[in-house]
Amino acid sequence: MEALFNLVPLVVFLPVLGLLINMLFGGRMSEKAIGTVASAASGLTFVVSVLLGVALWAGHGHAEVVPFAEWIKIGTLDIPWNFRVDTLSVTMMLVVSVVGTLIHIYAIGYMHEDVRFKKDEKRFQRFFVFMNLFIAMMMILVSGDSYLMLFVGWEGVGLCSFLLIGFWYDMDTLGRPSWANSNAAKKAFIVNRIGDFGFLLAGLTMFWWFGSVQFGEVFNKTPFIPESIILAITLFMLIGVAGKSSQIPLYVWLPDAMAGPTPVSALIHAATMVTAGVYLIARSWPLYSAVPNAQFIVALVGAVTALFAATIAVGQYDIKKVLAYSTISQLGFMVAAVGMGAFVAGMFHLVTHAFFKALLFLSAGSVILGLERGHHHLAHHGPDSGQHEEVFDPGDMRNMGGLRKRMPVTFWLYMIGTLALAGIFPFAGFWSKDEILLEAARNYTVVYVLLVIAAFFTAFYMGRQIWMVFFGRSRHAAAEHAEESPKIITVPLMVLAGLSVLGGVLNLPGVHTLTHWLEHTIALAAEHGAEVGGFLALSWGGLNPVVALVSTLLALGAIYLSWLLYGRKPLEAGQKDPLKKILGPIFTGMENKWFVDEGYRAAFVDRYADLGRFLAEVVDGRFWHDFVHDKLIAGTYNWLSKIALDRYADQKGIDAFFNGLGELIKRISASLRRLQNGFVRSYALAVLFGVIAILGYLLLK
Amino acid sequence: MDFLTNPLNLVTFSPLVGVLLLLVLPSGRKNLLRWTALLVSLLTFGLSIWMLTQFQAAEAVAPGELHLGLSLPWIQVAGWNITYAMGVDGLSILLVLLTTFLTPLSILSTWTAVEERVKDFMLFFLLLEVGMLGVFLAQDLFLFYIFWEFTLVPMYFLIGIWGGPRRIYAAIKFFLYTMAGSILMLLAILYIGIQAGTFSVPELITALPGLYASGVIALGAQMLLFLAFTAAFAIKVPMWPLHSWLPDAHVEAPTAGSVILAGVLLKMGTYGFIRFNIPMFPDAAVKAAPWIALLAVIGIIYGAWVCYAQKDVKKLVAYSSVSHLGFVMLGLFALNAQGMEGAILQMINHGLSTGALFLLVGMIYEQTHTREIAVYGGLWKITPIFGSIMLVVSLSSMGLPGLNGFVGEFTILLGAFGSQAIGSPWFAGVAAAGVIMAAIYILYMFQKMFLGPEGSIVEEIKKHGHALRDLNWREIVIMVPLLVFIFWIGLYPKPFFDLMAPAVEKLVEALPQIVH
Amino acid sequence: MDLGIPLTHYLLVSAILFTMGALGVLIRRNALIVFMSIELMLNAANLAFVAFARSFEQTTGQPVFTGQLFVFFVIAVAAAEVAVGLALIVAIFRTKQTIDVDQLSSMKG
Amino acid sequence: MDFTLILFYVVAGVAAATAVGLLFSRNAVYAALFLVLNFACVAVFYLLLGAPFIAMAQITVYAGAIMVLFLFVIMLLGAEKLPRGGILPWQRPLAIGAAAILLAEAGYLLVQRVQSAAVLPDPGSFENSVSSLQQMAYLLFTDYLLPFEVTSILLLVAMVGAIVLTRQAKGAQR
Amino acid sequence: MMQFDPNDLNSILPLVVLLGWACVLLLVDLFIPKGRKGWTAILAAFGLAISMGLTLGRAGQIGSGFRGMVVQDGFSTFLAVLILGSGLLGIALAYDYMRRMGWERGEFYPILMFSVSGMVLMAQAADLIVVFLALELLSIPLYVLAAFGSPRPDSEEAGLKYFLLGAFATGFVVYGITLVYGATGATALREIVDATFAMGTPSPLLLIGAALIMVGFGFKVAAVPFHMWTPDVYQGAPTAVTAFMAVGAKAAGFAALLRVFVLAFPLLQADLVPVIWALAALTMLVGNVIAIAQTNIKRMLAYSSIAHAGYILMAFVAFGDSAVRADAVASALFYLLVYAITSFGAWAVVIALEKKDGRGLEITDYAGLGRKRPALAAAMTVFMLSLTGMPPTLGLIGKFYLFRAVIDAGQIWLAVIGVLTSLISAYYYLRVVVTMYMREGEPETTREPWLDLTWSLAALATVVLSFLPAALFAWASGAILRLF
Repeated sequence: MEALFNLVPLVVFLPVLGLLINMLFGGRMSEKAIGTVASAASGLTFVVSVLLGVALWAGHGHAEVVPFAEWIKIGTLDIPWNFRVDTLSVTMMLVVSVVGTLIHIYAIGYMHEDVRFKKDEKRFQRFFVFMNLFIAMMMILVSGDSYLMLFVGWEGVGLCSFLLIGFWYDMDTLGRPSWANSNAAKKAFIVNRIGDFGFLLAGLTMFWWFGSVQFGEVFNKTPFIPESIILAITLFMLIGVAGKSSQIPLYVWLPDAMAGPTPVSALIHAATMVTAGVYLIARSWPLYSAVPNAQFIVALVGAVTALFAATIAVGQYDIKKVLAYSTISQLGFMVAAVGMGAFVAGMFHLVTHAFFKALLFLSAGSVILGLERGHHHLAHHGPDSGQHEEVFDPGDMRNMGGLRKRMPVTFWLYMIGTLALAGIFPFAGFWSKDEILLEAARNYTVVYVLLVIAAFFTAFYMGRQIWMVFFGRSRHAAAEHAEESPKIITVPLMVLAGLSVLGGVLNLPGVHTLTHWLEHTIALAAEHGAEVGGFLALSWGGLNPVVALVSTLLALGAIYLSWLLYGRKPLEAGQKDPLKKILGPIFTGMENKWFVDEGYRAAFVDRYADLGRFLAEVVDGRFWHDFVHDKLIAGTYNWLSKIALDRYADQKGIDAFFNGLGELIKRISASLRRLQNGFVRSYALAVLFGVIAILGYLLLK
Repeated sequence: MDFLTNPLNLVTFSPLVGVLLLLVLPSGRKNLLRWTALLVSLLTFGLSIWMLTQFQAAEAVAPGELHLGLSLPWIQVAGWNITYAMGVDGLSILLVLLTTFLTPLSILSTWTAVEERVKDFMLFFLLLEVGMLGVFLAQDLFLFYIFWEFTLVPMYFLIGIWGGPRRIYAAIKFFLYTMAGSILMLLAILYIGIQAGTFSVPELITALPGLYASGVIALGAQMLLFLAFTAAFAIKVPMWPLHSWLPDAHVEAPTAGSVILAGVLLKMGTYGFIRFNIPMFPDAAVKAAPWIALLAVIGIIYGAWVCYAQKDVKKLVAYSSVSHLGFVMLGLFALNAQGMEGAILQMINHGLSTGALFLLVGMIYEQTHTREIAVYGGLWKITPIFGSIMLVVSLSSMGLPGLNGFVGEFTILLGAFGSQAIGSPWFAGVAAAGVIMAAIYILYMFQKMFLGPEGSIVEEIKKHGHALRDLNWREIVIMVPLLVFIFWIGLYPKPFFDLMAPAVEKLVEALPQIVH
Repeated sequence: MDLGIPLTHYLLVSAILFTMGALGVLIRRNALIVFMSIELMLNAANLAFVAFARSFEQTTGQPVFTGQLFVFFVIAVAAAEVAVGLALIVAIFRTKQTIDVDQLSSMKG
Repeated sequence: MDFTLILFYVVAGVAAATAVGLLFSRNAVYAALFLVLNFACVAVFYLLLGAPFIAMAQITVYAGAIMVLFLFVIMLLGAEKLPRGGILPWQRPLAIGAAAILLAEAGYLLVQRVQSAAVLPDPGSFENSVSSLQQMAYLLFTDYLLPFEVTSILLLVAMVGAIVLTRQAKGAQR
Repeated sequence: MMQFDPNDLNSILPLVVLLGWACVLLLVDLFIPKGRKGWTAILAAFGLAISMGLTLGRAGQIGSGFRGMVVQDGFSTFLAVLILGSGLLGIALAYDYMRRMGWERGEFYPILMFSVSGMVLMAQAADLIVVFLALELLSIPLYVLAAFGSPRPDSEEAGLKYFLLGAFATGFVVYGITLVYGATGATALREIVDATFAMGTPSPLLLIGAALIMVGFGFKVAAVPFHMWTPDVYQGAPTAVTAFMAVGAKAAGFAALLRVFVLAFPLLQADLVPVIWALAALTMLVGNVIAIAQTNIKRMLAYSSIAHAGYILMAFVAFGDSAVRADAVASALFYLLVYAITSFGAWAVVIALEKKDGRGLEITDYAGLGRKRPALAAAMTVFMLSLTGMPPTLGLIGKFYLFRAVIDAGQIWLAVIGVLTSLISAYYYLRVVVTMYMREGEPETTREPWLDLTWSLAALATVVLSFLPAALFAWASGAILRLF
């Protein structure tokens, strides 16, 4: 069993192998073959992960570090590339590989159509190369034994995110030639880099105080390090978390990231990469546990993000945008959880969220494809309607409606996902979200309140989405002709739906499989089962009926409310959102994401560009280059030479030169000019001047 | 005979074989000339690999020392004590290899780019290689200065004859700026020579502490000497605010010139710091460290910021050098093993990445004859290989983990963050923001040229009856070795660190302890 | 004897003549007169030399010939200079029809 | 007042006056004549200084030969007068100023710094014209042989040079 | 009584041969038909070569002659070789050039030889009277040579300007000698130095006298502010003469300055250092700065020549410091040698491009030379680099030696000015290179055997010797000044 641990490098190298095969030979392979290779690479990774899990299970969760290679070694700095196999990392590996594999399979079908709609079939190959690369990077992230290896993966997934958001880099989401997608990709990368900057600072501080960035050594030394340093490190890390897990104030890239193909949104921007921040905090639990102040800040950031993003989600029309803000919101839940020290709850939600959010996204993708097909159909068969000629946005919920009948499978899958997300018993989301709310209720009331409101909004916007997409009448011809997706798309969805339904089993109250599993890594995990006073005393094995009831009721209430607004009287084509009438400007704010992007643009982005231009044109160009160099240095050269020349002879030059310098100087120069114009007598005079100067000096000295 | 069989001499002067051959070859046979130059430069590269094996053998016996050296009396009259001293150690071996590595690639890149006066071009190029190798191998200040100044001449011609529209301005500016620094160094060299009675660097390093201790050279004089050397090297690097010559020179230089300029010539400046300034004036170096770090950090931020506003892609790459070299300087003056080793590695990295960037820019320029970023766009679709290579190189330049740039930058930041000499983590903290800014300008460049809809240049080219083509085999052959090293250093930098580690550690140990 | 002429007097006269000669070079435009002024300068120097020599005769109490010999050489040199100088002036006059030195300013800068 | 002293002052006055005359005479011929007079005055000084040989040389070579040559050239070229008004109006005042400073410096040097109390002996002392001339001739061929020979070469060169220059000019006219 | 001392003749044997040869050549020339004056040149060259051979053959000898009026020492030997060499090169340059320009006259060569002998005499002179006569002996032929381009007005103007100003400067030298005599009662350097040591503190007369002598030689070497004749004369004179003048007259001027001041006036060091300092600094600055503005190559080289005089003057600052002056003198001599080789080469290139009537002398006329005559342009590049002080040329080595002497003498700021002005100089030297290689043009050039030999040898020497300067260093440092 021990020998199985040595398989761990395969989690990285299998996807790498897959991407190499696809990159080098993909050009001559069929789409099916490419997809199969990529999926197989991912699937084998899953198998390896399972084997690792089995090995851990057999070894009673005893963590293992598998040395792999030396990387950077200078003086006291020694950063090897070691793999860490413990319950936490294997959990992540399993999540990544299982969701990843399913999405790979799904993508074979999805991308087959997508590349045809976008008219660039060659990119199919590229997609799977990038996807495998992503799996590899994500695996590096979760399997590394040091903060630096984690950082390598951290940046690597950022790169993949960039590549995949910008997958259709030469167009916008509607396929028109545009900078939009590439802008989104760039934005994602840069914002992530801001986070990375924080991570980097954390790493630097850590090295000089802990003398290492290996997890084991860092955690062992934690008790001996001043609290202020740990606070600094944890807060720097929080910047990184905010970037990667899309928390306030760095969440702005994630909605834009929806520019990527839907499988990408599902895999990277919902299920896996964005949860890396949660993983980081969970991984760093000894550090965070040592500084309660940092914990509170983290929890607060998470909670505020959860609510803030949820409000925005309410005002979105794009099916994926709603899910994107929902993701931000759910990440807020997770971050709040790990911030509070409820590491297991956070991880639990991470896992369930991966299932149901992937499900939602992929279903949304299916919906979009359905509409595309419908639109495509119109273009070829519908001579009656001119509608298809205008720009058609297959992701806009205002173009949908009544899809329940056209796409029944997708509808049911979507429903499962929605219920899981809304936290309805007994779907997976219920269990995990409830655990978080319970922890919040125990620790910070303010966090609890924020999260509960967020949960209410969550149910509401999901309800709104269901009514708008699947119920009522079609608001667009394309929706009328929408077609159900093929098996290759729906089968993985069914698997995910199954997981979304049953995910709660992982950590049922009283059983706490996940808690015990993670306990081997996160020693504090069990402590959070402790009892506290008040109504919370009713808790039974991690379930508090009051908390559960409150959240369930709120969720149901929200869904009912959404039915009132959207389901009872379905939206008509061109009709304004009913909330707009009720909420007025508040809804405008929600619609426009509270103008955060605009604010950032005005406050930072444009200023950065302005300052850059200023530095380049004024400081570097006009000052350093033109003034200091050309004027001061070169100009003095020329000036000196001109003066020297003019003094002796060049009468035209001197005029030209002195024209700008005013009458006085001009007159003086004119007299000087007449005096010293290079005649032999003037030369002699110069000699004499030299003589009297020397004599004068020698005599008077 | 020693002189002729010494590996260092063989490496340094082997390009002269090409010079002689070129002189006798007819100037009309352009391909013959190109092949001659290429083969000779490959010969030099081969010799340098052979030298590397010998170096490693010697290093196994005496780690951290100068190896393969020879020291022959040269001018030993009239009170002069000048030796012809060469030697290689961990500080220089990588730079020597970088030089011999980049030269053939650059020559190969001129195959179609240089059609005019091919013979002269190749002549100057090989002469330049001699000069650069000499700079890295000379162990006598006099000899070093000769090589140092000599490199100016061929580079000046390369820019001035084969450069862009403002080539003369740029060439003269390049020459004068660099010379301005080096003449002050000349005085310092002479002063040291007079005081210590020798110009041999190893001897000076052992002799100078005694002179400092006995007060023959006071601390103030040491500071001045340090500053004089700094003037020469800082201009070459170039450190902010002495960088004004760089964009001009880079923009106007022909591609191969830019590659060598960025790849090797700038490194002569940073190399000078580590070879001369730090070991010869340790007290001054320690005192100056925070100030140099400050300038370095300003350079990092400033360079990156200015990059973002560039409209000319070559200029952008040029300014990125200011930023990158800022990292190198920061690492060097961290004066600890991490910083310095990172800095040396980063010198190599910059040579590879920026060299590759210039090569790539040159390859597209050859087709489009414009460097204006705005006219490009969507190239990745039209030229996928080109775009992909560009992406990798760009990512390397912005320090993505797994590629070479990260290893250097990270170790530099790490060294600088905890440096006793710099004294404050703030420098490294601010410099780390350069990581964000690098992403901003690199992605800006990559996006505007390779992503997005097709740029106007595509139409423009079509109008002239051409089409943009992807890289041809020759160009791919140029890029592949660079990519290999970009990945190699990124994934497994150990061999590179191993080469320099003993020498750097020796250097660090010799520095005075800093007491705050 | 006691009432002889002080050395300083000669030196002053010499200085005056020298200055006048120098001034002549500076203010006269006629090449010939400029030339004459130079001769005046040489003369002034000669005068001072002889005066110095005389003063040494007095201190040493025996004849000192250096003065006269030096002046002799200077006169010979002056003669040589005059030969060449006048030839130059004549040559120039033949080409330019002037001996105004201010007309000789085609080269400058 | 001693006779020689009076003579000195008178001659000195004449010498200065003729020098000024040289400076300001409009006509080159006058200038030459002023210079001749000046040379004569200097010759008198030489006599006063007990240097009769050089006084004679002064008269014959300088005043006699050289100045005649000057006059000859002036006449030959017909260049007695130059038109008034120079191109260099500032030259003159500056030159005069500079000359005044030079003179002041000389005066300061002689009067303030040297402060020589030496009074030169009468012309008669140490003088023995015949033997002195003999001695000088002897010196010329012994101690001063080299300068003497060089002088002869110098005169030869000057002669050749003068011929080259003027003959060439003639050639040009042809 | 009158007895012939063979030692006297021995001490100036090369000079005697030279003078005798020149006198004979004057006569021989009469029988050489017009149009075949090349024979005169060759004969003159023979004379110079023999004299040089004698000088080299007697290189180790030291001694004095003519009652100490001349000396023969390492210093004089070095300079004599240098001067004779420049005479030879001057003939090589003039050989075809004078005919091409229509100025070929047999007398040219004897006159040039006379000037050379004046310079050689200067190098040996140990008595102020001899110094004065040597000065005249070298100058008067130069006046004639400068005007040798008559009836071209430029050349005549050059001749007259040089003559008038030269005579004017001579006036100061004579007065200076007078004052020195007045202060010490002697004209022989040996006696002067004895007298000054006896005096203790130098008298003001001596000081002023020395200063005036310095003015006179400052004029000869073209130190600012006594330099103003230089560009005009260099421009107007036939280029071959200019080349000879630039090197020979400078060498002779420095020979006199160094010998007289080092041997006779060491005690004036403290007083004169600021003066020389200022002269050197001004010379370097003015020379280099004005050179930037030049468009005529001859004027540009003239200002460059002024600037180089300034560099050599830097070494002169240490003339009285017994600890370093030997080195300073050696570095000055070495620099002179470097300058001679380089500058002759550069002037040879100028001659190769010069046309009748002064055409072909603008720097713009050099456009395209790099393409048309690669070797010639390469040689010119070498010279320009050498004048700038860049490797791989002797110029750099010369600066190395010179600046070391200056720093050794403690004049660091002067050295700083020196290097900074050499930076300025790079600008105008580079412009020539820029024009040759980076601008398009169709320059007309001349190929003449001696000319081509001159620039190619000079270029070769400039490069090759820069790698092997040890022998030259040794020679220069062996050129010790001696007092007898």
